[in-house]
Amino acid sequence: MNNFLLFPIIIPFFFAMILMFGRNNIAYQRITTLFGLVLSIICAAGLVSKVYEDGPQIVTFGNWPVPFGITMVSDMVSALLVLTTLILALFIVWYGFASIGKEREKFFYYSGIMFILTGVNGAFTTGDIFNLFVFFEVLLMSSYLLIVLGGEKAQLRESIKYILVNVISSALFVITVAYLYSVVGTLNMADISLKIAEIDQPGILTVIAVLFLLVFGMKAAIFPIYFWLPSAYSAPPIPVLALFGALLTKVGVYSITRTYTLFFTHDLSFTHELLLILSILTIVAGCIGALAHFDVKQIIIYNIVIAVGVILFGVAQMNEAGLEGAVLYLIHDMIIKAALFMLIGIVIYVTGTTNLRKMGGLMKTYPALGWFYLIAAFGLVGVPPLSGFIGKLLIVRGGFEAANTWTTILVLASSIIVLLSAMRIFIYAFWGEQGQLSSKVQKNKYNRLFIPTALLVVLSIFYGIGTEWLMPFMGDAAKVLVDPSIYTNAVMKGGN
Amino acid sequence: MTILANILVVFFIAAGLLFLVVAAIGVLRLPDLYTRAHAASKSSTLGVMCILLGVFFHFWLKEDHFNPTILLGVLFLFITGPVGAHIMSRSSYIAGVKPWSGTMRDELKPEIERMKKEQNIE
Amino acid sequence: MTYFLWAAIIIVALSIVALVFRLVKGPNPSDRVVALDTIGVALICLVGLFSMLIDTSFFLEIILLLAVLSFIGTIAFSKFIEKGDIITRDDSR
Amino acid sequence: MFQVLCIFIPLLAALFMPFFFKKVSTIHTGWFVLVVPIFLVSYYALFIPTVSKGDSVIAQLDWIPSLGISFVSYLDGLSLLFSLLISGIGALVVLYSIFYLDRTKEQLHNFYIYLLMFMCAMLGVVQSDNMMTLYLFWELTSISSFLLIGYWNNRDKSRFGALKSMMITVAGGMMMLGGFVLLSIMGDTFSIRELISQAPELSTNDLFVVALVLILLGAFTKSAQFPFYIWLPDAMEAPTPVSAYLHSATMVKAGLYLVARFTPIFAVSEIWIWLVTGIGLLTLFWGSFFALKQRDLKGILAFSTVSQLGLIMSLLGVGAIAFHVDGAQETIFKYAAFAAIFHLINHATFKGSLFMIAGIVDHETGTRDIRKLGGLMSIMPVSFTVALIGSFSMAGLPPFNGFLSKEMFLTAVLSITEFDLFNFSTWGVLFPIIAWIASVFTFIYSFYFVFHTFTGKGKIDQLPHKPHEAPMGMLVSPVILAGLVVALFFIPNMIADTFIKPAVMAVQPFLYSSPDQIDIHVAAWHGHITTELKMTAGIIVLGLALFLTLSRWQKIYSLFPSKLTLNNLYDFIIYDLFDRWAGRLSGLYMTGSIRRYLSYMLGSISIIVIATLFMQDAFRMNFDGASPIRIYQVILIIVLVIGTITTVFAKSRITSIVALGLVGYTVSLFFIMFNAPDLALTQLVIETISVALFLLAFYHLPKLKKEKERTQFRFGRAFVSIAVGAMVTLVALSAHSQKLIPSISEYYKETVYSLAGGGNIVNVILVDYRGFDTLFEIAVLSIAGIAIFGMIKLRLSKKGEKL
Amino acid sequence: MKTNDVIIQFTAKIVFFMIFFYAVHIFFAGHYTPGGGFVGGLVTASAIVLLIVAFDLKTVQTILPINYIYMVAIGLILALGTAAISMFTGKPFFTHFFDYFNLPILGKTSLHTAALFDLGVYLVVVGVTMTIIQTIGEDE
Amino acid sequence: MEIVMAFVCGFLFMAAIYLILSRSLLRIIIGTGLLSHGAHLLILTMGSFKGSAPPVLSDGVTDFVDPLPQALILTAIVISFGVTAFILVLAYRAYHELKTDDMTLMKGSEDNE
Repeated sequence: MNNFLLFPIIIPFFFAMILMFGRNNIAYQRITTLFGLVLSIICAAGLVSKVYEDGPQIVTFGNWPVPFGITMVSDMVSALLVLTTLILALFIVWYGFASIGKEREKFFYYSGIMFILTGVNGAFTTGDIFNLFVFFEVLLMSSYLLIVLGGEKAQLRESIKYILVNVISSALFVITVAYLYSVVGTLNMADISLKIAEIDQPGILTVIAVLFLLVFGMKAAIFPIYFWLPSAYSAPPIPVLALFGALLTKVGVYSITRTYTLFFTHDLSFTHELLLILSILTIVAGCIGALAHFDVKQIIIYNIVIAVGVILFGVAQMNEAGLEGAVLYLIHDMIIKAALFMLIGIVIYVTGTTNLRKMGGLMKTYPALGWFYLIAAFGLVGVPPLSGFIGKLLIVRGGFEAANTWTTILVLASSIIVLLSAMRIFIYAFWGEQGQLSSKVQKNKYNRLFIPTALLVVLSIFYGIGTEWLMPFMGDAAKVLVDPSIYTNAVMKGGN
Repeated sequence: MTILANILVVFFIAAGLLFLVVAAIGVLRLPDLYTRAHAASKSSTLGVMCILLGVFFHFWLKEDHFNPTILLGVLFLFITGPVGAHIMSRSSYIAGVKPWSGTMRDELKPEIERMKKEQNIE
Repeated sequence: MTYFLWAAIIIVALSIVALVFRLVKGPNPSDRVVALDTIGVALICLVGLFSMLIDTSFFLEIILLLAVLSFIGTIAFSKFIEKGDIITRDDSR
Repeated sequence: MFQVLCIFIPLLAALFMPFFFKKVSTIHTGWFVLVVPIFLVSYYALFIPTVSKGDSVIAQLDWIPSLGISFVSYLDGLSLLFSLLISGIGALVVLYSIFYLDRTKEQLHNFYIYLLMFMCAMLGVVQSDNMMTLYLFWELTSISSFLLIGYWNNRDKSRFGALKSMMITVAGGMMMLGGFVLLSIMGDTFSIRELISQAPELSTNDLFVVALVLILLGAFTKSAQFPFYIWLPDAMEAPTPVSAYLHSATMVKAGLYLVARFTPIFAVSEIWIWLVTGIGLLTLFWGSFFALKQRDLKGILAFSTVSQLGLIMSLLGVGAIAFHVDGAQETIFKYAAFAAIFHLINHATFKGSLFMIAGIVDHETGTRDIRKLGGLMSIMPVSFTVALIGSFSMAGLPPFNGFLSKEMFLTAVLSITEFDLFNFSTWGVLFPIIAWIASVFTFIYSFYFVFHTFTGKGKIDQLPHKPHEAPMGMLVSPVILAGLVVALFFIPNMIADTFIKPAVMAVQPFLYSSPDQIDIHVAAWHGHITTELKMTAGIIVLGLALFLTLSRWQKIYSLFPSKLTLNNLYDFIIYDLFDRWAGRLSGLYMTGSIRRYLSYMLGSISIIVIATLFMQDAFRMNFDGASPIRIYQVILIIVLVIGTITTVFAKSRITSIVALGLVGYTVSLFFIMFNAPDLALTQLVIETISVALFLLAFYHLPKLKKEKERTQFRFGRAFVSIAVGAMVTLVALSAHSQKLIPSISEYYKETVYSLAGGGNIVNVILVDYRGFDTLFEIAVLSIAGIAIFGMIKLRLSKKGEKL
Repeated sequence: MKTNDVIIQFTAKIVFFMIFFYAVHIFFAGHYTPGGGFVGGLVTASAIVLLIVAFDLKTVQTILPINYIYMVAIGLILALGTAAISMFTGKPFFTHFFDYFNLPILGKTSLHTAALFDLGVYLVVVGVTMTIIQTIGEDE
Repeated sequence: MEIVMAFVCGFLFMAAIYLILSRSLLRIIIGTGLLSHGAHLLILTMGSFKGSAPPVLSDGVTDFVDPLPQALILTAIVISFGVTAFILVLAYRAYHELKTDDMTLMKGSEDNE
């Protein structure tokens, strides 16, 4: 029995509890948070190497036989995502030291972050569909905490919308689980996979598959149900936004990936075709939004939507290249979105506005910021050798291999829109005549914001250049997704 | 024994039902809040106590299962039912719910006015 | 006996319907609260009778609970009606 | 290994530029930079003996071996030629820039970083055998050119031009990537050499044509072919050394390189030949024609570059015909490829020098507007001579190298008509005609450029600066290039043997096994009067006539509608369609109103699900095994429905909350009915506490108002809610009717006492079997608790902040 | 307007204890009959709410001086700790232990780590509910 | 009964969504309350009502109803309680800060252009 895979979930959970004490002692809060994060990162890294050596790690709680207890499964996909999540959280927390403000730190900001990490990591790791719901709720509830913390007007206004949407999606999630339980009579994901294979996915399961797609799609912000995202994400402070932008939609994407590769693989011509169409429409919708705005936050936020579309496009191909690309791109996007949000956070800090038309000439005053932004932007677009390239390449390859020629070309074309939107920020904010500058900039605070951001960008560069070292891991991840039997066998034999 | 027990149970339940129905009719038909609250509190408390006793005896005598929670429940209802109705009526009066036009005597009114005067509230 | 219980349940249920009518009709909130309180009482009866009907004692816990909650509800509502707020921070002021 | 690293030497050197600029402020940073291209030229020169024999040198550095992606330095004739051009012209341009850019006024380190980055990128493009790294460098050229064009980013036009060039070239690059991926899937390799070796099999693939078109898109955008040329004139905002380097000699040639490189793979396709030749000729004509409309010296050169690129492109297209013919005809088409490479070299020399002259004129007079210039000949004699040489070469006059390649070009287009495949014998007649007309215009604009600047009546005193001859250092580079222009005319065959023939081998590898087999002899005079010579004579006569009457007919350019140009199309797409219309479009539905969003979302969810339900034929309604309906249940349902309706239509807060409480209690009664005591307990308590919370919050909430709705939205709202209700019901019915596999819960019933030591199965599931759920469910509660605490206690909202 | 609340306050005092003991009963009954940590916690909380309604926040705080947020944290730690005990013995997370003992007065009783977990749940539920109600109540 | 319950759940969802789409915050919150009721009943329905005794061991009873959905509902109930409490407080905080409870006035689109 192997409890090790639990540590990246339980350690943040435990620290979240610890942090509920002594909320007025900021030094204690910060140090404890950092300590907890570092500890979890070490465990997560250990987990990745263990999964790499021994295959998927399984633990079924309470020593119950498999479909009856709750099983946690850490395969390569989830282990990698867990590690990425924790690393990003470390950077964002670090960044937040300088920007989140003492008031928020005193009101359970760090607890909220630790809880959200618990939720996200749990959702990545769990092998039980109802438990997935519970973890979703954990991360949603903590996201409510974080989005509303501070009680500024815009925050309150947008949180209502955000919460409303998520309440509805949670209700839909629960009833979808109920439908699934009604038909296959089990909740363990591996067991569900086997049972669906046994009855060869009749029509009703396809309907449930579509429901799952839409439920998770609501979180992931796919096409007809992404509307809530841009306004909701515009409200919270930058570190929280970075956390959300990097993690939350990705949990939805992960869940779609998981269910669509593990459960519903017997009627590809319907389910995955639908996924393909929706992903393309998502890209288009994201592109329209990214072009429509001259607000730095909104541009990056819409880029989340585009990226979600691209990843799901890769998933919809259901071949090894596409899935491997999807995993690579997923992790890339988590890193780069966090970095971009942190960067524009600094831009907003030094200019005091989010409106691009008021900015200009930052390249002269803050050249390093400009360079790092440029690198991150090209990474976002997928310019080699930066981080987005290999993922996009594999996704495109998967698309062509699956004979979706025209849609694949569309995906490629979307990169140009991404480029235009990212370059628009660069040209307006960094080039040109000197624009608005905030009078309150302190050099010290700027540096404290800039260092973690720069390091994260550097990390993304390494992610791109050092892809070769990652490929074995990514290959493992893709294999699990391509062949559900690896997952189900590991779970069913107990995974010792 | 069983028959005797049954008769006891049926008796209690029937009585309780009667009170309950009366209470329900009262709440439905009586003209104002205070009269309705009266029906609701007195009659229904009695009704529910009877029925619970019936249930208690049923389980005790027939199933041989002495259940103290029911007795506790009876006691609880006995304490709280009237108190609840009282509080409710008083609050409503203070909040300004007018009694039925056919009300004969309103003893609370001068008292309230006296208190208002004491605390200088208009 | 079963038929008797059936009849009893239906009578209680019907009186609940009557009370619900009052609850919906009003005319003012206090009436509704009184109706709700009485519904609570009727529910207690219903639960008791129902446990007899299906011969299980597991629902009897609910009886006391209902009584408790109905009382708390009534108190809370009355305080709300009286003061517009059910919790006062400091009465001595 | 070192060979691969050489590609990166400029990039490495770039890292030190800020240091040189900041610390060594007395010496112009350019001198340090100059070392790099000079080193590279000498390094690549070492390969000449090997490569001119027809051999190739390859070195490899793995990047992502598991995907077959590696940095490769593959030096065959074509690559080496380009590498030498890049480093050679690079050296001259750096030298020129040292005098052109002022050390004290400019951000030199930035400039040289971009320039070195570009040099690295270009070397990478032409040496990469691996398509992915080729793409990598390809994008790097776009990026560095973006940075170079935007070097003076305070100017609006610089930013505009930078963005335009990047958008167009990167878009092409993306498409090219698509083509590469398609090719790699067909041939299962990223290596171009390996693809070439399996070229015949590739052509049978269905997607072969798609790959072809995608790759051509990349090449055409980069090489500024019609209709993508529009970025090149706007790129003239870059400092002139940049234009001389990027926009005449190197970057725009990357597209030509790509076409040449992929010719062996795609030449089998008719579409390839038609597209490359046709677009090339069209560009040739279009560029030369519109060059005369320009008033800006660099604008003229930009259009002339466009047109010359078209010329080379069409030559490459004609050269591809060689794969389809054999015997006697073959030699004619071989000429085409040869001429393409030859003209490519020539163009680099004369166009580089012309750009530098334009820069000198700009630098010394302060303007590039040809209408303000004139009569500079006497003041700037050296510049004038260089310009004259360059222009005459461009116009195709002897004794300059342009004459030779132009003759060969004419030979090539003439030969097309003899080719009787792919309809060339009928439509091919157009080709020489277009080529000839275009050559006439080329002649005119060459003269226009040189004579309108240097001769005639100058308004010299009206110029921004008082003009004088450029400093010596600045003249060195153009003079060297002009010297080459002349030299190449006299020693063409030496150049051909060393450089051109090996390069032609790379373009047409199936035809030869060694460069010696290419029996082409370049000569200015073939001993008799050929058709080509007659055509040249015609060009000169007509060209001179038209040039002398230029001022009379130049007005016809104003007849062309200014609205319908490609530039306007680009502006329309980028600024109208993308900026404004996208904003308006998204403004239509992204209104910020959550009700609207929710209606869209829920409406589409229910429609998609219900549609799936019926498309998959999944709807069943099966009454078997349903438990019976009891009267008290019906009564409860009635109560529930009444309560629900009351909540919907309640007019006061209390009523709605009481009604909600009623629904909650009814639900708990349902739980009792359905044998769930634990649920009933929990639901009861929770409902009560929720009601208490509602009452608490009411103190702070306003009274309910009657809702005024627009009828339209009211219907939409009703529709959405009915659709959602219907979806839930329909799916529930069909899911219930298709319980395919029995539940796992029997296990719990059997083991609850023996293994878990409990009696209440639900509770045991909660704390034991599925205790993990419970652990996190209380976590959710805790978070809610602290969130509410924080929300109420912490208020950062500033007074007077707008809603 | 200030009114005297003698009746309600007197009743509340008595009823509070009834409810509280009832809650404890429900809590312990949970493993074998309906009930458990949740319901127990919620009933306890509602008993405290009753007190608050009948009296006022300040009075109740002097009677029950508890920091409810700490209570939540302790409850969580208790629950997690109980679940984690088994990790130290090499069993999977959340493995519970129980045995039957013959205790002097109570007779045959089962002692169960699950009850400890449930106690955590109980504390969290009480803590959270009271945190919410208290903070809302304190709000201006 | 399951068939009827399916319709009841559908009805609850319909009413809930109708309320959620209204302008007033309070109605929206009540809508979310109805929504969770509907979801919980639906889980119970989908678990089927087979079996005649509550899932609590007692002598001689073997015909229990399916306990698993009940456990799931219990979890869901508690979670939705937390969410309801949160959203309620959020609503009144928002009302205090924004001085309106009308969703149509909470667009805020002018901030983000």
